[in-house]
Amino acid sequence: MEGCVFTKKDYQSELKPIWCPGCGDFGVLSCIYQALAAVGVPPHRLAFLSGIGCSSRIPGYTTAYGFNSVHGRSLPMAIGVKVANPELTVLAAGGDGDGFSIGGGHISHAVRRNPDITYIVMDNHIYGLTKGQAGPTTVPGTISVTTPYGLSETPVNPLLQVLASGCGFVAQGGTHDLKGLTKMIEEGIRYKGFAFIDVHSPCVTYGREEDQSKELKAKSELLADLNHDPSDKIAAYRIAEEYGKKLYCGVLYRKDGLTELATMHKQVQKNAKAAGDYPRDEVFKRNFLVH
Amino acid sequence: MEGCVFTKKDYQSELKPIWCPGCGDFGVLSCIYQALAAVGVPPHRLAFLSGIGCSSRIPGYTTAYGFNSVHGRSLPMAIGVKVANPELTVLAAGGDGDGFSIGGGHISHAVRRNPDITYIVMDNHIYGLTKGQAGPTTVPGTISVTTPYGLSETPVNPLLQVLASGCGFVAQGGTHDLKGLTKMIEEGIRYKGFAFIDVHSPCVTYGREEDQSKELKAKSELLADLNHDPSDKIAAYRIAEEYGKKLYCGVLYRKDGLTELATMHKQVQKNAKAAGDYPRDEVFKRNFLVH
Amino acid sequence: MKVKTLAVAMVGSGGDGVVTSGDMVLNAVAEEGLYAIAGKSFGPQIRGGESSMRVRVSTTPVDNTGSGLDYLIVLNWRDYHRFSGELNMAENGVIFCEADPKVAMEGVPPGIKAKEVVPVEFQKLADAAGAKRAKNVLTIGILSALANIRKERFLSSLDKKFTKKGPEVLEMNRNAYNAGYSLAKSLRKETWPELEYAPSAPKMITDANYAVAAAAAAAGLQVFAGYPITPSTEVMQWLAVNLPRFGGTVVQAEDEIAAMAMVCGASFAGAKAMTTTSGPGMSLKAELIGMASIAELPLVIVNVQRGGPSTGLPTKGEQADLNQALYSAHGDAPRPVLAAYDVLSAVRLTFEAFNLAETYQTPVVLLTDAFMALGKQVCELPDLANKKLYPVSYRKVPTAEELKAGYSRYKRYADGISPMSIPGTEGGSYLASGIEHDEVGRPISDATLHHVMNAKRIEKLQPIRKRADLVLTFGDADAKDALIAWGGSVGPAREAMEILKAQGKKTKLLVPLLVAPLPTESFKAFLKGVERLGVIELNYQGQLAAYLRTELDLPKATHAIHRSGGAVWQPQELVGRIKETVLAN
Amino acid sequence: MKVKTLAVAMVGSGGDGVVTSGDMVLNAVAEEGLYAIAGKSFGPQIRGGESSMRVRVSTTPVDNTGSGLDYLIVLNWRDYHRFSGELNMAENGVIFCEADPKVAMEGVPPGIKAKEVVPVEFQKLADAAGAKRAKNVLTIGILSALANIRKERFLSSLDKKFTKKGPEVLEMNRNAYNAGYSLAKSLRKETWPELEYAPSAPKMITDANYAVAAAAAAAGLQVFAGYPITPSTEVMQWLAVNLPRFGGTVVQAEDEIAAMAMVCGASFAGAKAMTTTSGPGMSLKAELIGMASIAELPLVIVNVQRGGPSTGLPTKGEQADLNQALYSAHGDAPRPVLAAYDVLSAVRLTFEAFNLAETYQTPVVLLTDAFMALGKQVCELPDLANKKLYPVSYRKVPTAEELKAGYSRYKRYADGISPMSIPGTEGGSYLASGIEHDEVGRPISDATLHHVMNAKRIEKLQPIRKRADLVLTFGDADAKDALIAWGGSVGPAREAMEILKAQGKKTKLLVPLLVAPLPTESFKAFLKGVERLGVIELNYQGQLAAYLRTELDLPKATHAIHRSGGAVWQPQELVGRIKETVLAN
Ligand SMILES: Cc1ncc(C[n+]2csc(CCOP(=O)(O)OP(=O)(O)O)c2C)c(N)n1
Ligand SMILES: Cc1ncc(C[n+]2csc(CCOP(=O)(O)OP(=O)(O)O)c2C)c(N)n1
Ligand code: SF4
Ligand code: SF4
Ligand SMILES: [Mg+2]
Ligand SMILES: [Mg+2]
Repeated sequence: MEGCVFTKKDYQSELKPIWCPGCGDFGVLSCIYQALAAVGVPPHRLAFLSGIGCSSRIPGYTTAYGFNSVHGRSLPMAIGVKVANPELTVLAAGGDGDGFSIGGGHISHAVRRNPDITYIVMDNHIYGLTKGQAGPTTVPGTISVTTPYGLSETPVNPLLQVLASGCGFVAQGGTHDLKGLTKMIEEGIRYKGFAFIDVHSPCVTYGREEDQSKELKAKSELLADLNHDPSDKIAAYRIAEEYGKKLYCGVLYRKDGLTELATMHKQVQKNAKAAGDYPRDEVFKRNFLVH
Repeated sequence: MEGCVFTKKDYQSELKPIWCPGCGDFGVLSCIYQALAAVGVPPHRLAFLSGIGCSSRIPGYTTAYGFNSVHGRSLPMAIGVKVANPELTVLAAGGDGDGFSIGGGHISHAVRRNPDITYIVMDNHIYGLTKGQAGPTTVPGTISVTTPYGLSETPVNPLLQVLASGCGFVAQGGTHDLKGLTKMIEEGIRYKGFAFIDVHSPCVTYGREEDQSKELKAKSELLADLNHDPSDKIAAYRIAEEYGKKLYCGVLYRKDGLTELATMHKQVQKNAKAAGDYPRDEVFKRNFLVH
Repeated sequence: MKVKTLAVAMVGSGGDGVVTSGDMVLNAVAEEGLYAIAGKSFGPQIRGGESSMRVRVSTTPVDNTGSGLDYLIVLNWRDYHRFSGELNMAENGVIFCEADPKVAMEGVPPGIKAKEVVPVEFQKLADAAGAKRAKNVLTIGILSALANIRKERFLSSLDKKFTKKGPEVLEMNRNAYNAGYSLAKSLRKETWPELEYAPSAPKMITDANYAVAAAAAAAGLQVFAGYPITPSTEVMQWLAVNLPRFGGTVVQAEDEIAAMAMVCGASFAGAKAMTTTSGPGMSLKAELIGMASIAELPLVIVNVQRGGPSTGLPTKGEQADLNQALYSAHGDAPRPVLAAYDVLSAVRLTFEAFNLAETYQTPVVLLTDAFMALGKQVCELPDLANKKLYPVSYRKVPTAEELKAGYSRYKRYADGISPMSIPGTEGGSYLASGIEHDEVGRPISDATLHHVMNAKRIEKLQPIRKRADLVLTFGDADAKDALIAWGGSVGPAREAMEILKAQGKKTKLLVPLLVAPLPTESFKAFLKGVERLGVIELNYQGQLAAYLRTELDLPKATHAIHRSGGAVWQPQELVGRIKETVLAN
Repeated sequence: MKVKTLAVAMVGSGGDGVVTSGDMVLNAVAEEGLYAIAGKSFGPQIRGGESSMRVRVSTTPVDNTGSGLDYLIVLNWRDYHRFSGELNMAENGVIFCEADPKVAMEGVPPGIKAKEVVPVEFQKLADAAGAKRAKNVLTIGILSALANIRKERFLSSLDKKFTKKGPEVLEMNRNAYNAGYSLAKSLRKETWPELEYAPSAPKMITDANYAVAAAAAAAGLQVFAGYPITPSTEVMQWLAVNLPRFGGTVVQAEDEIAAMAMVCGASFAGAKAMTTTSGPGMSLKAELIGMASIAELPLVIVNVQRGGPSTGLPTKGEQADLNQALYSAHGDAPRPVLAAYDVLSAVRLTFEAFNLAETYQTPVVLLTDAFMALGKQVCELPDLANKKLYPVSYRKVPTAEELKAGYSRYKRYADGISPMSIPGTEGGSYLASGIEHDEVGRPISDATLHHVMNAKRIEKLQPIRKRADLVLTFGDADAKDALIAWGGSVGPAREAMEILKAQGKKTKLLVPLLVAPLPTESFKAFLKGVERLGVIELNYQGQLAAYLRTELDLPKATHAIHRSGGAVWQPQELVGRIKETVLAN
């Protein structure tokens, strides 16, 4: 199967998405199909982990080994998979609530370990599945079922957060530009290490007018057009600071050559074996028998 | 009692700290006493929340209303207190493990709400209480009981993390300069909003040689001496990027006038009352009786 | 045929307005002073998709959706299938269904169980009445005629609802209603059931989520923190709008752990505090519930139970979180557990939860479920001003003398309740912690002292067992065949008991509103002379039955009557189960 | 007086080398081929501070630290007080204590319970022997003479330990040892106990944490994820060093939830996976334990129980997490629970935990406690090569035919076990989730199907009840007075039974290594003819006793014998409790 050519259809499961008609996540799903096909990942060698949310339903719509786990835990789930089998291509995905609210504590630790995982957040600035509560990236002032007098807390800035964690691949896209998004996801999958992509994926049911595709298109600018140098971290911070105001699409920051988790683990195994190698059955004898 | 003059002794409880002789946390405790005295906080109007760790024992050594809660939850605990009684002066404190590992998910959300709380992390780059495991800020390569072949993960950068969350007061200090630290804590307490202070507080028992006071002193530089402008966020990012390499002491970033949580809540109450005010006993009649 | 209670349902697609129709029916019923209970079901889609609504109307208070439907309106057969399990017909049930196969998507399924199936071209009729887009109002007309709910009531509702949309819209809706009404009147047969009632004072409409939220506000809730989770989110949503009116504050936390920590902090700071969640969030809160136990923090945790384990069945009810309510968290950390079975019990128990929490300085768990949380009830307005029915308690704080004498937060008094000083109080500072501590609050690790402090915390809760008023009993006190049911199983169980009575089988029923600490004396009194017992609940394992055995000697012939959740018990289903078990020889 | 078992202890300050002494004694004992068990206690300080160590030596395997001490060495009376509860003397116990009040900090406390108190100037004696800094070795000399453990053994140990430090250091330590030895020989009386034994093959020394870690490695553990927490951290620490040798991986997670999620992910990916923690971490894992249950993930969770609730008593053992092990997590999510009582049972049960997990595709909880985790045992080396004693199982994966026929992850087979396809397998892709699902893995919300899937998951575990080999029984099979004990209570209970037997009271004892699902048939067989029963455990509420009632009819005269943890049971203490309850009339 290696060397085969895959098409979108190879990644499409028989489950029909139950997203609202027009939901941005349809677009993200299709970009993921395309990106996987472009990279040529055999579906059975793909593990796709998510949390809970509308967006987190996404693994079920693919032919991957999917896991729609619990709210907020897609990243440690994905790391567990990758640790157990570094040969698998591993994707993690979910919503802004899943990723930056309940799951927010896992991001910087995923980054620290740098597993070769691509993490796609479908950032719709709202809790979709639970029907429209303000979320961590909701714009201040928004009136929602939990902020009836207008949201007062300032939003989380996912780009800044992930950049500040030291991530080697940080990108921003949106469903207004599926081609660009596909490329970005493809690049993320190919990137050796932890790749983060924040995708503005509109919630047509609970989202604000300003966050819908049409508006996204209007305010979007391509980083490529701005001659942004993705190796310039301070420039990346500057761009990231604009999150939610401007929509700069593309790779904000990229640094290659960071040690991957699997490499770290292989090195540890090498060191350990060098320090002493013996059969499993002798473990008590070697370690605990007095002599 | 308002208008009274307080001294260090007013904040000192009868519990004798059980930290190892020489532990940096003694210094932090003493700076906190001094800073409280300088601000003139009446001890019974002070709530002091922590998680679990050597450092988290600190509330017990003060005459505050203290709460040594569970691992990683000092911030939401502190927010609960502040929400219930905005009149109290609220401190939160704990270790690097408590704050950036298990509690890491709470920081950006504390910042979003901007409660008037001062959060002091005693960053010793190790898990002290559990006897020397590598923690989130441990330097790569460190050999510890859980990293016998050397730590491979890159550390969390607390300063960057908190800056990236949008915090209006970010400072760094160390126990090598108690005077500077006292001032910083005092400034943090006086700051209206969420103030974060990362304190390099050496663990004399499990810490590296390089993280002890003497070494801290050697590599420390005062931001004041460098003419750093704390209102310049990009400059703050630059300095924060040096965390763990250089030790720039002082306030990295300060922005005043951010809306405090208590103000947000007061506004909501005002809006709600304006939308309709009636006695509690009528709540069912007003809301659910058909008419 | 005149009846006192009657169940109707409607099933259709997103555009069919099924839910709106249900709400209009409920509203009319409440205005007529009747009682009712309603349930809704949806497909997995967030928006659109199939839905069904079910309303049971009654001249007396009603707390369960009953067994079979008297009338069912099927706007669309394809959607019917998803809910067929929930839409079984009464023996004499009549189905009105869309006759036009293009609109109905499919034909009448073969073998459908109903006394009569009446195909009607709803859409064409609506069109004919000049009410193309008011098919749902036409169906309301049908239901109103079938059930015999006064026409005037609906017409005035339509007035209220549509006047502001202009005379044309109003006219269209009135026409649709009338068309449906006339049609049904012309079709209905003598043998079909219709309500016999006299209008009375209007009732309230609410569900257990709003009931809990409003009761909490009334009971003095000051700080609420929560995280959205189906089916509990409406509690937070209602409070977000309303609690600030009373000077309270709602914080949407970043997760359930943070919400629980905020509530702990708020309680420590002196506030009446509450968090609400469902199973997954409840699991996350376990560690801090244990902390609240050892730190003796008064606070209320509401679990709106959904189907489990894990994400399970988020929109359906189950009673499978009892074990968790009783036993989650490590260590010896028992806590009072209350279980509501309908809207009014939820109101009462919310007050009780705060009172127990404040009086005994303990976390209290209140259990409701998705069915009562998402399904509305039409019932009597609770008289909150009556402080005998709805008392409000506050925690004990140290007196000035106690403070002067040197304050010990965990001092042992005979009743185990130590005054709790509130931050801000001079002379009352102390260290709270999750660490075992002495009376002052100092950390300790001594085994003997640990036992003494465990005893303090656990024995202080024992007097709660005496709350005989938190145990309800129904039926013939001297029956030898008895039932115990809790939570959402209570309504169906009570009705099953009545059906059995009508069949000449005498039983009685006990309902523990207070599940822990178990009011053992009340149970013993009830079980005296009982020879056969059925314990009824909606979970796979029979969790209450197992728990009761830990505290009581149950009759030899005790039958655990239980099945997984996802659908409510139907009284007739229970009658069958009771006959097969308790009443079998 | 010649004896077969003997307990010694030492208490002192940080600088006194109490712990090193204990280790040296243990080492010598193990080399002599004797058996032993040791416990340590520390003050709350991380470094320095007071400490005590306690060693019980025996000619036959020993799994509890016994009742009273035969010999106690007090280097410092002030430190003694902190541990006085743990350092009670045997009836004939002898205390050697520092005579110099400056060194001892205080004088001999009045009313101390010992047959004799022998004041000795340890420090001065050491000084005199030219071994100022080897006071602890001097005390070893004393113990060795008192207990009658061969001098040669210690001297050769000193050689091994100090040769590399140069002849002077070695000489100093030999002198210290000899000085202590001679002193004790000269003081000892005929009536004082001394061991009678013949040296035999050396034994191993380990504790339950290392036992679990090493057994897991041997049982095929591939991915370990954990978060440090006392008293479990040593499992992770040992594995961090050793698991990579066998190609496995250890990840230190950011918290216990992440650790649990990693283990779930690893299991999904096909690896044998484990996490270890203590109570607070266990509470945090509840949600994901439920997910592992519904997603049918094979994995092992070890809870090294400490005193609770909440942070509780982090360094002390308790058996108060049983309810949590059985019932945490929302929904119907039962899981096998195993309980070890000593090092060797921990080894065996670690293998069993993996085997049950893999065979039944379920999370499995293994309970140990702080006492066995932090206290060392000298015991027989387990023969891992014997695959009958230590079998290794693997999960069922789909066959090529099954994959070809169209793979359904949750297909229902008669035994409820569906083949689990491993990512990377062509044709075996599926969606795992915490959502209720059909046989294929598709999300569903139908009540009937939910019940069917609950049944699949819960009934598949029932055959485990038949594992009679996971129930141990001791004592007279026909005794009418019986005991049940679990976990850390087993050793003391067994010894209590023996003491009672010596006093002419016939009892028997059942030990459930498998606590859930309960091996009811084995219990019933054991309980046949039993008239009086005592259920022994170390928690405030009597958690096992309550749980047993949910599954069994216990004798009318059943006594729950329990108290909070923090200190182990002493067999004599249990004898007293058993006499007051089970054996009282
Ligand atoms: C532990 C837990 N808490 C809460 C929930 C309820 N819940 C499900 S999805 C969700 C948030 C959805 O928002 P997001 O992650 O942004 O995804 P979206 O639906 O917007 O794609 C919440 C709060 C849950 N399932 N589990
Ligand atoms: C839920 C939970 N997990 C783990 C622990 C164990 N634990 C206690 S303190 C600590 C970390 C201590 O490190 P840090 O927060 O840096 O504080 P320090 O002791 O270094 O001051 C850990 C892992 C715990 N008490 N609770
Ligand atoms: S609710 Fe929003 S996010 Fe969810 S499916 Fe609908 S449009 Fe998409
Ligand atoms: S272990 Fe380290 S952090 Fe803890 S008290 Fe000792 S020196 Fe301080
Ligand atoms: Mg979202
Ligand atoms: Mg630390």
